[in-house]
Amino acid sequence: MNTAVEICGVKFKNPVMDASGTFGSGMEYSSMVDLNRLGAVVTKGVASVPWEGNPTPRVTETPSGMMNAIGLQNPGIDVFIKRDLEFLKKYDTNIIVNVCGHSIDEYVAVVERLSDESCVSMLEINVSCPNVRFGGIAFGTDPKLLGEVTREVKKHAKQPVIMKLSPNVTSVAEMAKAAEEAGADAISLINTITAMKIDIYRKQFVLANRTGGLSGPAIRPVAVRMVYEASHAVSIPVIGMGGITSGEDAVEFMMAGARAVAVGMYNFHKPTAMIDTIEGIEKYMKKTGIEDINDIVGCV
Amino acid sequence: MNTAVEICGVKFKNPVMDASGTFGSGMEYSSMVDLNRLGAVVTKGVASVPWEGNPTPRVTETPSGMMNAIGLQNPGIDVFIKRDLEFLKKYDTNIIVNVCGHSIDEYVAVVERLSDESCVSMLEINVSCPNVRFGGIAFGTDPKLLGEVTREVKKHAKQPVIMKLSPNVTSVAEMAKAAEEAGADAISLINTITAMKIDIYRKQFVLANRTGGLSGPAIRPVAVRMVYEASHAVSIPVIGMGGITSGEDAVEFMMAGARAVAVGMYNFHKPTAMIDTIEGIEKYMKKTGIEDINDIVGCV
Amino acid sequence: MNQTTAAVKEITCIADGVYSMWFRTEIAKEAKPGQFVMVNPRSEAHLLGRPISICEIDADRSLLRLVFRVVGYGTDELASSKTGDSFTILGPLGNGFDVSKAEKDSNVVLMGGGIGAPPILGLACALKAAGVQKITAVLGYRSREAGIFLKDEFENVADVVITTDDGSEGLKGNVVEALRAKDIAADIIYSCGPMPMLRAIKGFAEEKGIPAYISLEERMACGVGACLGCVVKTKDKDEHSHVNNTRICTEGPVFEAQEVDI
Amino acid sequence: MNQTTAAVKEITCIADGVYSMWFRTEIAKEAKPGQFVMVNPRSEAHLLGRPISICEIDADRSLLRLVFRVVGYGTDELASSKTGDSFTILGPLGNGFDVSKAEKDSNVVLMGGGIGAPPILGLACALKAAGVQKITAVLGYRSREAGIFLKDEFENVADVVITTDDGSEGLKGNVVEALRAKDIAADIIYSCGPMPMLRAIKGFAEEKGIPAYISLEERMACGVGACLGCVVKTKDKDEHSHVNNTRICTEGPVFEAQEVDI
Ligand SMILES: Cc1cc2nc3c(=O)[nH]c(=O)nc-3n(C[C@H](O)[C@H](O)[C@H](O)COP(=O)(O)OP(=O)(O)OC[C@H]3O[C@@H](n4cnc5c(N)ncnc54)[C@H](O)[C@@H]3O)c2cc1C
Ligand SMILES: Cc1cc2nc3c(=O)[nH]c(=O)nc-3n(C[C@H](O)[C@H](O)[C@H](O)COP(=O)(O)OP(=O)(O)OC[C@H]3O[C@@H](n4cnc5c(N)ncnc54)[C@H](O)[C@@H]3O)c2cc1C
Ligand SMILES: Cc1cc2nc3c(=O)[nH]c(=O)nc-3n(C[C@H](O)[C@H](O)[C@H](O)COP(=O)(O)O)c2cc1C
Ligand SMILES: Cc1cc2nc3c(=O)[nH]c(=O)nc-3n(C[C@H](O)[C@H](O)[C@H](O)COP(=O)(O)O)c2cc1C
Ligand code: FES
Ligand code: FES
Repeated sequence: MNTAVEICGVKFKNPVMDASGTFGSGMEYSSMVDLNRLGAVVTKGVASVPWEGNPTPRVTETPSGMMNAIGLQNPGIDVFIKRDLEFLKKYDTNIIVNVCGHSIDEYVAVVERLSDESCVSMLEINVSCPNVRFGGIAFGTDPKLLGEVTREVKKHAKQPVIMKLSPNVTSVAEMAKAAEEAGADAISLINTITAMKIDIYRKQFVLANRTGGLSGPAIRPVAVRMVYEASHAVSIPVIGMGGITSGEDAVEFMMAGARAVAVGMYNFHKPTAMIDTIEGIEKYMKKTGIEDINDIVGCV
Repeated sequence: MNTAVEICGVKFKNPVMDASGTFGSGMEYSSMVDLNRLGAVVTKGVASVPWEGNPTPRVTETPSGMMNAIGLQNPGIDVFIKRDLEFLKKYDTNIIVNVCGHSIDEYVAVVERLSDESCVSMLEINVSCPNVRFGGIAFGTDPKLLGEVTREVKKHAKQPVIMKLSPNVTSVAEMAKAAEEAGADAISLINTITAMKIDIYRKQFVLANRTGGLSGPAIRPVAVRMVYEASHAVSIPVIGMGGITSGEDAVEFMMAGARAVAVGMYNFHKPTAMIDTIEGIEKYMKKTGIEDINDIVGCV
Repeated sequence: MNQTTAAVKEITCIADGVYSMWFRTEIAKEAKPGQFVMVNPRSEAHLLGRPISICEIDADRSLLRLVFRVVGYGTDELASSKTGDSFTILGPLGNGFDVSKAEKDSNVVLMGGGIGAPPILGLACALKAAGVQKITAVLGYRSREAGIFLKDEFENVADVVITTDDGSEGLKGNVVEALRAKDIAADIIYSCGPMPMLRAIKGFAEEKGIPAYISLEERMACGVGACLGCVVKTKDKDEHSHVNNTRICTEGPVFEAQEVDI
Repeated sequence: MNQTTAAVKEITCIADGVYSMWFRTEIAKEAKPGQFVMVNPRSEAHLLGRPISICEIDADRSLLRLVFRVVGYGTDELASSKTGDSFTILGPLGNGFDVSKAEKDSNVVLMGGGIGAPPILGLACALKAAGVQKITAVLGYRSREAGIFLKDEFENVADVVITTDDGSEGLKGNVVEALRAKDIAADIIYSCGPMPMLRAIKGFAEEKGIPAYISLEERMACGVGACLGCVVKTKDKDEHSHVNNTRICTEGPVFEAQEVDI
């Protein structure tokens, strides 16, 4: 039985990773989750300098999901390389660094700093964070801007580049094509859907940022649809995410066209969610007699 | 305590109605729900001629929500006027007719047939059904087309016109403005979010139509955000919907900017959901000392 | 028709993955065989009611019997409930079987396939109560091992013929084969079961020129005719929809086989 | 730190809307006062764990006591559970109170406001066990009618001063007012309670030049430091985040009052 997949020449022992921002840099969960078992660890978004993020409250629960407006708080690329990469290097898994910025230059600065870090397997460019003004969402909702940032990042990147797409668009297929045409090596989706919750007794927004990104099982059907649309619009590999909780959910995304999948907010509900997902995929394969997981990619 | 609201000169005894397509023409639920208590009955989309709709399966459950791809099956405007309007006329409530079409001419044909029906308080133009090719979604995702259909409908409509917007767009504010500029009297949102579910054991789409529209509590935070954005972009009244289950949810939409609200798929879960919502709003007003429900509209 | 809270009076496992449940609910007073109820899961993440046919009705004591197979979340939750637990139930729904179509001296054949047998039991009781003399129930199951449920109850009110897919009990094969093999006289058929079986019965009834009433299934959202989720294609234009589609939850779930395009 | 299934051993209502619950779980073996657990609601529609402080620890018998007020869905679900029900719990989380900051002969003042009292009880027990002689617990409640919970347990291990908002029991006013009014000697303060109270304590401690350890709350998603949802502003740059924000779930929930910007 083969669960290994390959994306842009990078080998993954299985198609399961965390969704950026829901697993820190792996450190926080490493006492409960054996990082060696994961296809990859995708790190929390990192910028060229430390970011404070948004005021609190930053998170809230919603029906079968949650909203967040962290605002990409991060310690900056220097600390990240010294501490987080140093920590992750010890594990036998791929490292995918999620990159954020307020401008093309800021993205490029991070990408350049990482070019000598051979332990980094891939870069994921977050052009879709709905919680930071000028923090990506503009790049993620305008195909032209998306093309520009992709081209610039590609010029400086040593590692394969994944462009992470926003669901807050009329046509995700168009965005996927724009990324592919500009040279992206892969795409990942979906980031969170912009949402709002109001505390009717205090007559104010629940999140300090007013809006936040919706994630979790609630959005899974939207994510599956977008992964299907995007993967049918491009020929570069697609990493799918949005509400994955189990091996069965992961298989659903792969059948829709994803070559690999990421588990996001469900890690909070169940720290072993990724291990369960890996084992669930294997169980599904055994039950249905599938020899190679690659056979189900895009099979519907 | 005042729960009455006024939209385009039409008086509603309270701001609660059903979301089109989730309550038939009221007839089916009338043994369990006193239609006289509702602010309005919004009818299932009706076209100029009978529509067959999509093949089955047409509905499926999702986490805290459901997907549907009914495909706007309807008996056509002639039967509708003879049977459904005749039935609804007897009740002391507003009648809002939801109109669908494949082309501007088809919308106009229905609107014209209704121009003599004085019992119809308002028209709601569904330009956002994701389940019918050329059945509205194109009109609902392109501001220019939306403007065109709005202008044509307005030319022929005797009743105030509500344009029902799609959430499957990059900027719902832009769509709301397009509708307003073209003469819409009000807007309603959100229609369902395009989604997909795959049966991994049968390796096929769960819905015969492949995609379907996601609705229910799962999407409520997205709906609240869009109602907020739309109502801050225009000065015409907004009717809000998407996952409403209770008076508290209704109040949330009104605080986001909706002048009235509609209960959709939750009617299926609980036929008395609208009555609960009306009573819940009154309870909230009592508890918080609000005298006039209009005071909370857009208050955050 | 009403949505009420119903308390579990008794729950038993009667075959592999098949449960029998008695609910105390006023819905029993209105219900008739072949109608169904929508049972809401208790989890807030699962919002659609689960359509389950009414198996037996004890109107006097306000009791309804449901018999179901565990296939997913909702039926699993139902199966793991205990006496005293309560569920929100909407019903009775649908048209039900029309007992009056059977003359007292007709040869009435009831055909139930697997989890299609339960609604047929309620019908058998009602036919018997209506004075119908000759009732034959042909019941198809997977295998003896998987469980031959409701047999005893059927034997109280009908002549029973059992078939299994593997021949481990009764005749080997499907119910229509049994009908032919045993040359059972049939003036009218009532049936519920999987689609291939219903198609075979439709063919059989057409061939013999007898009426066959079949109970259909489809994914449902409202259960009351409002959402148009549960339609089946029809031979003629449907009176309500004005297209060749009719609502299973309202005009059905029981149809005369020749009227529907299955 | 681990996520495990914990069974309810005992649940009692100890004041208006306030419940005390003993859970059987191995987490008790590692836990210390001031730490907390994340209790997952059982409904699939509610996916975030609810942070609840550890009130008492019986490591030998693997028992943890949680005391909580019903304010919304999760606490309501917890409150309506029964002995034997099981919940998924993640813990122990956070730093907890550092008992070693208190000398044996220090005048230790514990201040608990309302539902902030429970974690302080566990601390009082631990201080007592560590040989601290002079422990005064100043506990603030709404009113006698709403309930003065945990008073007896505190009296076993500390001198207790009660205050109520309405003066219906003990002193009228807040806990800091009581501290001043009674002129209670304080070399060190540990506290948990609503934000206005913690701010007053921070001011008091600064004025007196004594250390005050306060336990903070914020909305949490992960509870383990991964999501950065639960931060509080800090005076200095935080060592982990490299900005003036620190994680309450990991670097806290207990902070020296002067370090945080509340
Ligand atoms: C009129 C009618 C009467 C029925 N009577 C019985 C009965 O007496 N005993 C019995 O065991 N089963 C009966 N069924 C089938 C029963 O409704 C499904 O097995 C049940 O809904 C499955 O729910 P689940 O949550 O366990 O499965 P899941 O797969 O988790 O359900 C997911 C969704 O699909 C729907 N669904 C899944 N299977 C079916 C199906 N076969 N038909 C309709 N909806 C389905 C569910 O209602 C739910 O909305 C009947 C169906 C209909 C339409
Ligand atoms: C470290 C820590 C320790 C705590 N210890 C206790 C305790 O010992 N006893 C006690 O009664 N309460 C305690 N709380 C508060 C408790 O977490 C909330 O009352 C509880 O989460 C409310 O959940 P709910 O589902 O009932 O309310 P809902 O309003 O339905 O919850 C909705 C969401 O908001 C979150 N939330 C709501 N209020 C709070 C709050 N005050 N703090 C953090 N999250 C909140 C919930 O966790 C949930 O994610 C503590 C909070 C923290 C952060
Ligand atoms: C708390 C939180 C923080 C996140 N931070 C990031 C981030 O830094 N960069 C990024 O690209 N996506 C971020 N995301 C988005 C997730 O990676 C993922 O795309 C999204 O949550 C959908 O997956 P899910 O539904 O499984 O959570 C974050 C999501 C959450 C919930
Ligand atoms: C079964 C079903 C049928 C629907 N049919 C229509 C329709 O005919 N016309 C229309 O404008 N919207 C239709 N809608 C969309 C709803 O009116 C509403 O916009 C949407 O479901 C969001 O509300 P909810 O989350 O409360 O269900 C339909 C929705 C459902 C679930
Ligand atoms: S289930 Fe809604 S019409 Fe039948
Ligand atoms: S709750 Fe996630 S970092 Fe504290």
